[in-house]
Amino acid sequence: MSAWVRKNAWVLGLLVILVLLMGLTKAIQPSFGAGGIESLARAALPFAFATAGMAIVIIVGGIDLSVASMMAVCAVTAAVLMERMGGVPALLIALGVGIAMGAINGALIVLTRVPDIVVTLAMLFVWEGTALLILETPGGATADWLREGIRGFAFGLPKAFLVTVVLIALVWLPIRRSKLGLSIYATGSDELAAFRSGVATGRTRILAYALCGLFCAMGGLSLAALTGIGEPVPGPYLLASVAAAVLGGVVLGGGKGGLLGPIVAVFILRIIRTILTLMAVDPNVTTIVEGTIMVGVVIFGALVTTRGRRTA
Amino acid sequence: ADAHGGYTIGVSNTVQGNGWREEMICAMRAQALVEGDVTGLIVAHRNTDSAGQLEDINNLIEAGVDAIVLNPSNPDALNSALETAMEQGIVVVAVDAGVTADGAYILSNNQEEYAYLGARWLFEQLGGEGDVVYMRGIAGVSADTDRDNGFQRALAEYPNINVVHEVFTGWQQDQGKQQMFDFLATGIPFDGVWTSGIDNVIVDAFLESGAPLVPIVGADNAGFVSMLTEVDGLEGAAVTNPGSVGGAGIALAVDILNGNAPDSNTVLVDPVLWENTTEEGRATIEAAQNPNLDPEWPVSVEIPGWTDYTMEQIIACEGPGEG
Amino acid sequence: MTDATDTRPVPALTRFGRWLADNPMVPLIVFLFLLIAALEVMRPGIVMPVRTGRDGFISTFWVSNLVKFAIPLAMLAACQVLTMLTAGIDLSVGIVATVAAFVCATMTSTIGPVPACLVAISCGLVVGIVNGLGVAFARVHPLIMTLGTGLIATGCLQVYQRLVISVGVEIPAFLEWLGIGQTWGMPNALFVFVPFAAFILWLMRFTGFGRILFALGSNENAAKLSGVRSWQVFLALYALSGVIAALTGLLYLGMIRQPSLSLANPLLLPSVAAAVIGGTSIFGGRGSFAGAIVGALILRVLNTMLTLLQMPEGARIVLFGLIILAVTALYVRITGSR
Amino acid sequence: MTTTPLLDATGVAKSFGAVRALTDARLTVGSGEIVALMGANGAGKSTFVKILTGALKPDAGRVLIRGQDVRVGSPAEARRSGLVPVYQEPSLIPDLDVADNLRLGDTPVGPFREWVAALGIDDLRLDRMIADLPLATLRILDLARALAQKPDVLLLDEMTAALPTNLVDKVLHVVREQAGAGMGVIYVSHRFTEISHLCNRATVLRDGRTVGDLDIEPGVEERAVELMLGAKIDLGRRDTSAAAAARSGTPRLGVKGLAAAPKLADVSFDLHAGEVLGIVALEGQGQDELFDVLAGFDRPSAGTISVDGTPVSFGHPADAIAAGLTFVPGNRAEALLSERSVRENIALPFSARVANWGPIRRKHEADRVGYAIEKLQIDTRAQGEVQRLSGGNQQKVTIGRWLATGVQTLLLFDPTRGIDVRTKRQIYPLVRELAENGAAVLFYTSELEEVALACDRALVLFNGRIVDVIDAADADEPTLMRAVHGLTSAEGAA
Ligand SMILES: Nc1ncnc2c1ncn2[C@@H]1O[C@H](COP(=O)(O)OP(=O)(O)OP(=O)(O)O)[C@@H](O)[C@H]1O
Ligand SMILES: Nc1ncnc2c1ncn2[C@@H]1O[C@H](COP(=O)(O)OP(=O)(O)OP(=O)(O)O)[C@@H](O)[C@H]1O
Ligand SMILES: [Mg+2]
Ligand SMILES: [Mg+2]
Repeated sequence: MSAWVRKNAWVLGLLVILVLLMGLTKAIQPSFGAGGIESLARAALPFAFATAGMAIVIIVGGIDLSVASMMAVCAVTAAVLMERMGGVPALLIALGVGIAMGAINGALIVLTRVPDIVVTLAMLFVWEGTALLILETPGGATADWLREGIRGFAFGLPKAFLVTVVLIALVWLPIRRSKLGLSIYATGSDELAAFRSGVATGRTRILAYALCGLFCAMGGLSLAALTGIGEPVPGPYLLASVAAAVLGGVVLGGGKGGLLGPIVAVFILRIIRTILTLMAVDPNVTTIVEGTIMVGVVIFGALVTTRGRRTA
Repeated sequence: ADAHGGYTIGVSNTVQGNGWREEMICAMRAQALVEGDVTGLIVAHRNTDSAGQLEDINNLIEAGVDAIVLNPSNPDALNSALETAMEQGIVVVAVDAGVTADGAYILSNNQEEYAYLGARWLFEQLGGEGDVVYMRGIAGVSADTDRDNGFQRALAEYPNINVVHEVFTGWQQDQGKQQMFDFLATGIPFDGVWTSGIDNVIVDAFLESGAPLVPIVGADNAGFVSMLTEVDGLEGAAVTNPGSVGGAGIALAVDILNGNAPDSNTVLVDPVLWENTTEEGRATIEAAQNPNLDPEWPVSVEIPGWTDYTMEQIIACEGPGEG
Repeated sequence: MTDATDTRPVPALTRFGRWLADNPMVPLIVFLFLLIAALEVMRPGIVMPVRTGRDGFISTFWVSNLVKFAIPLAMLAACQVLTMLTAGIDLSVGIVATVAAFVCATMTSTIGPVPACLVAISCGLVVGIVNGLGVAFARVHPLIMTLGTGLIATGCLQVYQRLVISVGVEIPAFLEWLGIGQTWGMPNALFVFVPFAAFILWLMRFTGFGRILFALGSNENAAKLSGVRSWQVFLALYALSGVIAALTGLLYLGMIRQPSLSLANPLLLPSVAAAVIGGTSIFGGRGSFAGAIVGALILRVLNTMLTLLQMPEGARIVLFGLIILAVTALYVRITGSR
Repeated sequence: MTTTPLLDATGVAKSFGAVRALTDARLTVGSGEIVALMGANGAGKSTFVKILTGALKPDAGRVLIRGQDVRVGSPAEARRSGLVPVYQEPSLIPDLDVADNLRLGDTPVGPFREWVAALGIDDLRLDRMIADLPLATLRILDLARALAQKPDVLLLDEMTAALPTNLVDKVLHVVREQAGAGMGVIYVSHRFTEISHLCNRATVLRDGRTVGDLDIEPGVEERAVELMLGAKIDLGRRDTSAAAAARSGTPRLGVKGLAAAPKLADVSFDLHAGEVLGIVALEGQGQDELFDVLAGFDRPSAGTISVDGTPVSFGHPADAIAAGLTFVPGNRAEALLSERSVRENIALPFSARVANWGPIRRKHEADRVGYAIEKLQIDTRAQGEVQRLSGGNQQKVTIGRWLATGVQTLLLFDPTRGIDVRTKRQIYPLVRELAENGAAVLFYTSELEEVALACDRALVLFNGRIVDVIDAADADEPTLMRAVHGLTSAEGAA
């Protein structure tokens, strides 16, 4: 039990912070309740998916700077297709497009041997341009059921929250426990040792990026579902997803962390914005607060882990 | 509605760090200050997309505001949140651009007209024929699309006008300037320039490169307007696109809250064109100038009939309960 | 017992490959000229105006324009090259440059041009020192650290700008002279850039500090073993990077003459790209500022090309990304390193 | 033996850039056979093992598995063909726990547990993170994982180097048992005792070439050494009487009660100017910790260090350098900037202090670097990047760095690891010369014969303590060998 607690201390700490922040919100705004949580869950939706994708590529030892652009591509793809065909095939195509884009990123990294950060920086432009080519101006439409699917409650929980958790769990849990998941961690942790343990590290890398693409597709679809249209301009998801992944305990460099921590971190970051809005804090100060939290938490994490290592 | 006789108004805006939007926010603050019955103003002001604006609007709803004044990132994308707001009796006013949600009030700068007015003046100035450079905003953004519609409408009316270069400045000063230098470097002649608000750096590019000036259409940004009077040989026109429409939005929201809703849900603030080729136009420009203003700020800091704050108040940029 | 060096004869092609690998600037410069040639083919007369009757065999206007806008990019790329030498990166440079420009433009009228510039530079210094402290002591990844300080600086800038709305903007005359003036057909910015570039090249090659940057990036443990205290280096490095970014902001202010709140932000990603195209390794230990300068020129030519190309905006952006990828992939292939 | 061998490799070659690690390596192993793969450091043993198990691609050569020509493209394929290695370096994933590491390699857990127990570790929990486990345990886990996969041929690369004696015995026992049951074993080791107890046959590599196959029989050591070294090289003898006289007065380096928990406990010795003090020990007896503390990488948990009689305390290697203690680590990859030039590598300490961040004094630098290069006869034909130098020359660069700055106290940790005999012959006199010119040298070596060649006396470390001090004149290999196994004190008591 205590070993389990120690292993998951970071995530547990985050959960405690989240609960405290919820309490704080309630204290500031006594009327904050189910409706507030529901809209919080909806706001977190695209961030959660972007962060899940980012976390996976960071775990495999890379980084993907093109997540926001891939989300835009998937959002416009879905919006354009849903105007013309059934929602389900359009949705499947959008997911396929996401996987394909991620796989292309991964394959380019493995084949060209250019560092991840550089490849995905270039691909950031490529996918951004692609989104504009697909849809020049915001438009298209999203299927009603998609829009309704993330609004309101089911089983007493916000649907958006269920969608986030269920989809990420559905994709990640089976993978995490599988050989592929282990290979992802192994490659990120020590690529040479992984290779010697029989892991096909190149293929693992490509699959990890493809998974990131899949989550970006979900993120793009949730953007389309939220807004009802497709917007070709990438939103502010890149930096937010790196920040949330790192806050969530995923270590830049690879091999460490999971998806639960980053998802909790996404909710924390969202609720902080809610709190700052409720407190009518000057929006410019909000930016400063967000930056400070990002740096502060990482510094704190670094201090805690080095201390832990010393005593261990 | 507030029982204690004071309203809290929420503001949502999705572009930060652009002079026009900063003026809009300051106008909102100043107007809220002078409206006696506004006691609180919550500003959600950051760079984000439609999904982020949805989040901000929902947060404002949670904060229990009486009205929301927003500059929408997209006319169609925000309906879910706006409808929720209106269901709860919150007054919704969209400024600068429209929204399609039923029941929302729109106090919008007419972007299509903005582009049309300026383009028509330019084409007219060229005698109905010639080559123009068309410098747009950000690809894929609603306001840019609206303006493109207006521009194309004008273009259709002047079949002998030919667009030799079309480019997106990203509403970035440095990009616009570099692009103009690139056009000048090609040596391919053109007769006029239409810009989507990145304007004085374009004039600068001509002056710095020593290229002969051509007619230039821009917005009523302080820097460009002063150039219209100061730069010798510059023929140009500024189309008003007042950021102070934000202040007007606050005034409208308060009116509605006080039961004085206008008859129509939509009020279009039509742009005005100030050109420096006639005596009359010059006089208007001279009157509008304000050398102390941030050059990115539109000089039309007030909208007569709508806003009540003073110049000092908008520059102080403080809302109720601040400062 | 493997000191047996390979003595088989080497085929000519392999030899050429090795020569290229030892002189990686050569393919880069060749690529730059290919791009320029492509531009000339696309828009005849832009580079060589013999036919259009403009000045000179090579258009000084075009060249000076190319050089002028490449300068701020190259200066910010210097920040990336220097930090990447130690396997870092500085994502706060765009915002720092913007802050410096804005602060200088709004303070000149009240406290005079020189103090205003000094205040602007000290803003860069402060951000740099904070970055350095985070990287050196808390061991925060530079990516996160500089991202965070960038956000904080943005917020501070926004707060500050509300205080100075009515102050008016004044750009120091010497910055304007540097930014838009010309001497012998070349931009005056070169008066800053040439000494700057010489300084950076000198710093990297001929000073102890430069040595240590390379050393820290190629093997931090070896540097430690030799008595290098890395925190001192990180602190100095990021402070220097902040100062360079602030200087760039001042120069850019003189060039654009419009201190917007996002003035230099669009230069951030291109500055990383310029450094990478120029052969600087993101993993540290390898980098060249000369390469970054060529990288900046390549990006500028590419921008001009895409601006002049009549095609949908989306296609322009796609092409931009693909060319960056192609150049770096080629580079990695030629030098056989990453 | 008339049956087809399990594994038969011929003509294997492999180059890393200009370094030819293997030129013509050959090896066979049959069922139930334990073949020792021997060779000097850098002969190519590990490279050979990696090629046989798919971790490296050979440039040339043929590998027959049970007579079938098989391309082993990856470690996974090798495993499917029945070849399972334990590499010289631990190959478990640090950020996964034991159970996940097993699943990654499709290792059955039940047999793994049994093997772990059989190898002498009773209390292993499968949810422990690899990063938290000590090196010796990792080696055992590596072996247990390999055994659990029921290999046809087991390849062990210096498996026992990092193990305490009790575990070594278990390992040898298990390996012998498995061979008895028909497994083929390739056993890489530098330890003759192990080889003569365990192996049937020895294949000797020299300069990447298989130079002989020997049956293990009494007296085979001589022959093996001859094969490993090529021509018999006379390493020379030395007169140690002069140095002994210098050992008086204030020591250059005084160490009292030094401890670094948990590996090093209560070490005291004096090192005088003009003296070369050897340290000998098996792997993992605390020598790494001793050098780390003296070099300023770690703080001691107890004890004092004094330099020229003044107590010192180091928070960073820079402090140690300031006190004149300079360190050459055993792993040259730790010490070298592999992509930088020889000159930069040697001159690195010149620029380390903030005061020296300014312009490089090129003349001074060229003089000092030139001196070091000449003194060590570093082959500078490929000086543009240190990684293009041969291993021996790389090693010389790490020493040259401190030669250029001027040496007071030199901490050499196994300086001849991975370098050839010719270079070794240059290094011993150099170390002597340094001492004669007033330097003090602490010299850890894993090769026992070096004590007699380079040192004045040797301290024997066992289990983190000094168990014996042996004068160079008495330091023949059997004496040292007994001492490092902790046998001297027992004998002395007896
Ligand atoms: N600080 C340094 N950083 C990198 N390389 C260096 C440095 N100093 C010298 N070199 C390289 O080492 C080699 C030998 O340089 P050395 O100083 O011995 O020649 P030199 O004749 O003094 O040089 P120069 O003619 O440039 O003054 C040259 O290839 C030089 O480029
Ligand atoms: N990846 C590599 N790149 C360059 N050279 C290498 C590489 N791996 C090994 N070498 C070189 O190949 C030679 C043979 O190395 P190998 O590790 O096979 O020796 P070994 O016989 O196992 O020595 P030891 O007894 O020290 O383990 C050495 O000179 C080594 O420096
Ligand atoms: Mg070796
Ligand atoms: Mg080996």
